[in-house]
Amino acid sequence: MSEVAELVKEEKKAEPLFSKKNRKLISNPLDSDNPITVQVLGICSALAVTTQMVPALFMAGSLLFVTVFSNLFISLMRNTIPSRIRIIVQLAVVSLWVIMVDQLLKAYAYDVWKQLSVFVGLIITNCIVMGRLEAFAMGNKPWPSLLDGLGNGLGYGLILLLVAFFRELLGGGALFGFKVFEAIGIKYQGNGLMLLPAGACIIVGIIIWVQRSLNGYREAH
Amino acid sequence: MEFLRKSLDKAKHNFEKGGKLEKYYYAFEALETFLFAPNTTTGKKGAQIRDAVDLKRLMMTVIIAMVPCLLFGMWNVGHQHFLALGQAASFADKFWIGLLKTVPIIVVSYGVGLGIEFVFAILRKHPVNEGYLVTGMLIPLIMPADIPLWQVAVATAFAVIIGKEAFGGTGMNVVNIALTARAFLYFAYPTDISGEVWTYIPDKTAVVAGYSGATPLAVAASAIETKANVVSQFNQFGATWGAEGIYSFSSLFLGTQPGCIGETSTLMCLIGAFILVVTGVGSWRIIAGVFGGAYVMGLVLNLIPGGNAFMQMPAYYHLVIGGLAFGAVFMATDPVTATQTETGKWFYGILIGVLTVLIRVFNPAYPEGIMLAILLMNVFAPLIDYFVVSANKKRRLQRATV
Amino acid sequence: MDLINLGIRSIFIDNMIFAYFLGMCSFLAISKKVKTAFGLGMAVVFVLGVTVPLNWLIQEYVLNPGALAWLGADFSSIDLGFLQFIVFISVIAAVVQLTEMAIEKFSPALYGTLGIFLPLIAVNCSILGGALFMVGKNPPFNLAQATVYGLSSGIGWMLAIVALAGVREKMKYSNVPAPLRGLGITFILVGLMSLGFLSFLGFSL
Amino acid sequence: MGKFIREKRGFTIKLAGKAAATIKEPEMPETVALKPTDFQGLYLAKALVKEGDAVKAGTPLFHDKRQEAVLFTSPVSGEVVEVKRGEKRKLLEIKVLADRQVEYEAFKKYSVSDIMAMNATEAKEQLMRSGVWTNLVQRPFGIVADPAATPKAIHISAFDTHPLAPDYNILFKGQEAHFQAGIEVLKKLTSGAVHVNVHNAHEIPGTFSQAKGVELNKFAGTHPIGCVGVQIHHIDPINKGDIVWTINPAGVIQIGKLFLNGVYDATRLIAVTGSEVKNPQYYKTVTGASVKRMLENNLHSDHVRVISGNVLTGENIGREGHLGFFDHQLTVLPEGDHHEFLGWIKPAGDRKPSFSRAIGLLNFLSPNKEYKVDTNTHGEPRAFVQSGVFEKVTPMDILPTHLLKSILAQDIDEMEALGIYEVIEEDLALCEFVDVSKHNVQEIIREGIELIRES
Repeated sequence: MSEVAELVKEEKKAEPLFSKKNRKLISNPLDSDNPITVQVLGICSALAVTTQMVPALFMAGSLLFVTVFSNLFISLMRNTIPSRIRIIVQLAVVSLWVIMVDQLLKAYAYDVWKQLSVFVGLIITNCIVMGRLEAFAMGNKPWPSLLDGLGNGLGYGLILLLVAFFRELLGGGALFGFKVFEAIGIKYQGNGLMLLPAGACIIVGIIIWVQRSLNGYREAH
Repeated sequence: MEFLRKSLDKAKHNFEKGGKLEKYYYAFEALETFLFAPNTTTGKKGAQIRDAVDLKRLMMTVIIAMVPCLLFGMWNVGHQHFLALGQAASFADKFWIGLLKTVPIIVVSYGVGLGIEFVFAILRKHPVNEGYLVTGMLIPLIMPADIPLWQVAVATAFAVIIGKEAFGGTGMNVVNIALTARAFLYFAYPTDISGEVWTYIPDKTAVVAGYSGATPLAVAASAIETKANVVSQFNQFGATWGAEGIYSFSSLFLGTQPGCIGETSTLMCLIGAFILVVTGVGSWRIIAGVFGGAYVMGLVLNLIPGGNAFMQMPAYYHLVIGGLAFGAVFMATDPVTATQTETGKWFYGILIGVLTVLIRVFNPAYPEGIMLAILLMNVFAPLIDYFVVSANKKRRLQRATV
Repeated sequence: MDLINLGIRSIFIDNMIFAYFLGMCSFLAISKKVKTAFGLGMAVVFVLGVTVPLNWLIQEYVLNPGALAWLGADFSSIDLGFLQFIVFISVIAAVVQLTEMAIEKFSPALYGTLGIFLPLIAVNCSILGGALFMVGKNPPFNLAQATVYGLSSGIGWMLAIVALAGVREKMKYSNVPAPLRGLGITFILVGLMSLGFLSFLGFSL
Repeated sequence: MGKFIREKRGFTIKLAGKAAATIKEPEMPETVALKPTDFQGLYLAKALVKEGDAVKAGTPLFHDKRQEAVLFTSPVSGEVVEVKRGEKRKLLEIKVLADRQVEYEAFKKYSVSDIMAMNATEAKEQLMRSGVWTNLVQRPFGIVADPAATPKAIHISAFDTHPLAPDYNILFKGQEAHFQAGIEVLKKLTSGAVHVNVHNAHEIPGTFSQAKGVELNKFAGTHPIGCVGVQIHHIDPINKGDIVWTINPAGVIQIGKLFLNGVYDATRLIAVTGSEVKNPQYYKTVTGASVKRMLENNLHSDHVRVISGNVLTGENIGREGHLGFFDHQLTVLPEGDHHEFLGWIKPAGDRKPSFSRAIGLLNFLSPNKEYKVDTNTHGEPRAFVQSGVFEKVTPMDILPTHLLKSILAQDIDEMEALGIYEVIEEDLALCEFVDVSKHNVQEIIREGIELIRES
């Protein structure tokens, strides 16, 4: 461990903590390299838990927690993991953190935990986590890995909340359970489609449409 | 005519390349080709003459085939209205009420849909396609008479943008656009498009005593609970409020039942089917497949021992209640979303028929099965084609090795 | 009859994709051609069919509160429930690994069509999801039910991906707006497809 | 014994202006042209003469740089007056001012027994040197036959179902000897059979019915059953790797004349047809002749389109143009460059021919009417909408829409699997006619073929 600490220290000297490169690690996943809308990872939960803002927020937080710490841990261990069994090791590390989140939620936010049902558990197989471990943490130092985890977690959370925002607002006329339209005196008829799986897919599709129209990203045909 | 032509010719250069309104070329083109068939001639090499038919004429044929349904639907809207109020009314009165309720929906549907078409045509620089001519008429025909107009507008916008333009416009969509609009309403605002919403009753307290707006499908579905014979339920329906016999087989066939504006009359749909089949515009394989599939599935359900009352309903009733006929004739035959191989059309049609009956009987949540059945088969149509095309390829390959 | 009912429900009504969005990553990524989609689908059917009953056994005899009672009275108070995730995922990873090796050794032909997909499957959330949903069922499944559930969930997943691949092959020729190409239009497509599948929602057999 | 094949799919377009059964023998046309563009699959046509050269019938005018042995020769004797080039100096046309009396290059003359004794190499040599070889078309792709190949069969379509097609009884009357000699030569070139395909309901010209040593196949049905590609599909389809040659009866007769008379004799009968022609009838002329004299004082109006060939596959050549190499028909139609008010919905009654019976199109009620048709496209290009009509006019086990889409997507494997080897433009020309979306189907097919050839 001390060796690793040394490394971290050295790196600190070499470049500032929030160098341009490191800041990019956080900002890229928010837009141009977004895990959901660009890398097509971790979509399952983006669709399933976004009928309302509250569970989406918790889900985003849980994933953020898991990516950050899994990335950090795998990065610390990266030189000692035999490559043949690395998937198993990664899964084990991720599972540990997921179990921790799961138990925490169960203890302190039982209602939300119930609502999220299996989807907390499914963070284990969320491709964002695994994907970042494989693509980044296995080959980078702990600090950038942590930042990378943070960035991707935030990028994921951003989309999750955006989807949940539209679904809850259009579907139920509310945000975080607060009846927005009623509050400003408009009688709003909730759009049931938004609460259905189909609505989630279509909203993600439209978000991609808008995002890519703005940032010019195109998929090779 | 001369004047019109001249003014078009005069305006044209503005819209052509380099003109100041170049951006709007396709809007202009749409208008111009609507007024005048273009003066383009065939190329230097290849076919020197072309068939007199074009997409617009094809679409018009479909619209004309829908006219009987539309006219009958207008009358029926009024007919059901006065029936619910227990009032006698003349033919003209009924038709007038229907006209008042139907025309605004048609206007909204065409207005919103064509508006979006033009915007996309200008933005994406492709010609305005004629496909919407048909869709714009289909949408009103599958709406309840009393649907809020803003919902028609939202549903149309959703269907055209998400269902069609996102896929690249006419000819590219995967699911039927009119059905997308209806499905949108069905899932977004279920209370306005299911249950007893089919009859236009401005004042709910004014209905005649004992009135029920239940559709035949609802009656049949409720028979599952009550275990009553469906046919006798049909025959008794309306007796308490002086409208006996409205669900007899013959009036169901004629279409004097509550339902979407255009889809109640099997007879009118058959007239439409006749036009489509004779003109060769609609696939008779699909139409026959849907009717056949539904009938056979009805028979199969009849045969299951201990089946519930709905399952025991004579199979031919399935063909006249709900929107089966309308769906079979006008929705399933949509050439873009149906299977594109002739063999595939049989599978496609029959599966729609079978699924419709299954959904009706086993899915109390959605008594109107035809719409969802077609939507589902739209999704599977490319797969059916895939297998038919693969078979064609395989024949060629086998031939080579022999 | 009960099992057939469960099977049909799991294929059409509780469809892994259209009802729960599980396994979306590979669903979206590997659905460009019907042939490959079919291969992946078969792999999912197989792995779900094996791991769900396997995990059922583990849940029943290891993880449930008091499940270890068969080891002796001393163990009857142990609740290993919190280990569920890690145990399930290990089982899945192991099964996938073993299957891959077995197929490679005994049936190279099958390996050609199926093998390449197997490594992908360990991280396919429909597999873990299938196991987790199986545990959450009320009333609890028996072994036969768990097997049927696993297999038919897989079949439902396969049906969905093959249908999507069919549509995407057809869409090769369409002129989708550039920003929507690829992922965007696929999302919208899946949304519309799931509307079609909604017709099964509420089916009572 | 030949086969008998009946097909229901297809569509006959009946046009006004059928050629009367009279033959006019005008004097020699002023100019005669040979156009490299009439031949598919040439890599680079290189002129072998220059303006001012004197040529005889059978003198080489150009050849392909990749296949220099196959010569394209002058149909008549005279003086080369123009070597027309297009973009990048691409050779378009070589024009010869014809002598009144044709002088022929001398080729070796054979007796019937000589022909029987001759070997394939010798036959090929004479064919290629004389320019008669270019009558042989190779499938797949519809290109000039490769002399190095041995086709698995040679097919001759002995009837024409195109609109206003000439009557083969008039075209090939009394040519038994030449035709038979041609067949004997062809038989040396293939490892398989020589198929002569006739129509069941037509009167079969003696030239074909008396031919010996051939497979005589009978067909029943409507256009495009006369297209040799469709016939091959039913008799002995082309698979990947197969090579089949086709040749029209005029070509066979030319071969016969070459060997029996020792000359390249390019004279042929053509039918001058179409609603704008005052006296539609047959003309005796030569391959590639200028059409100017045939149309002088022979047209109803000035605003016409002159088509070498038929209305489905022909080429607009203008009133002073020259016939295409393979064409035995000239069609003149009114031009259609006019707007029509609400033309897309105006009932057309039975004034316009249409395969469709869509609203306002009633021509299916008068099946025997002969139409006067102009060249208007009746609509504008739109996205493909699959309405199933392509399949109804394609009497083959081929899915035209899928094939076309695979070409548009440039998916070569898919094109192969869907049967691109079996078709050329003319086989799917009816699809172009009936297409409601007004695509140039034949152009797309050629694009696909070129794509395959390049790959």
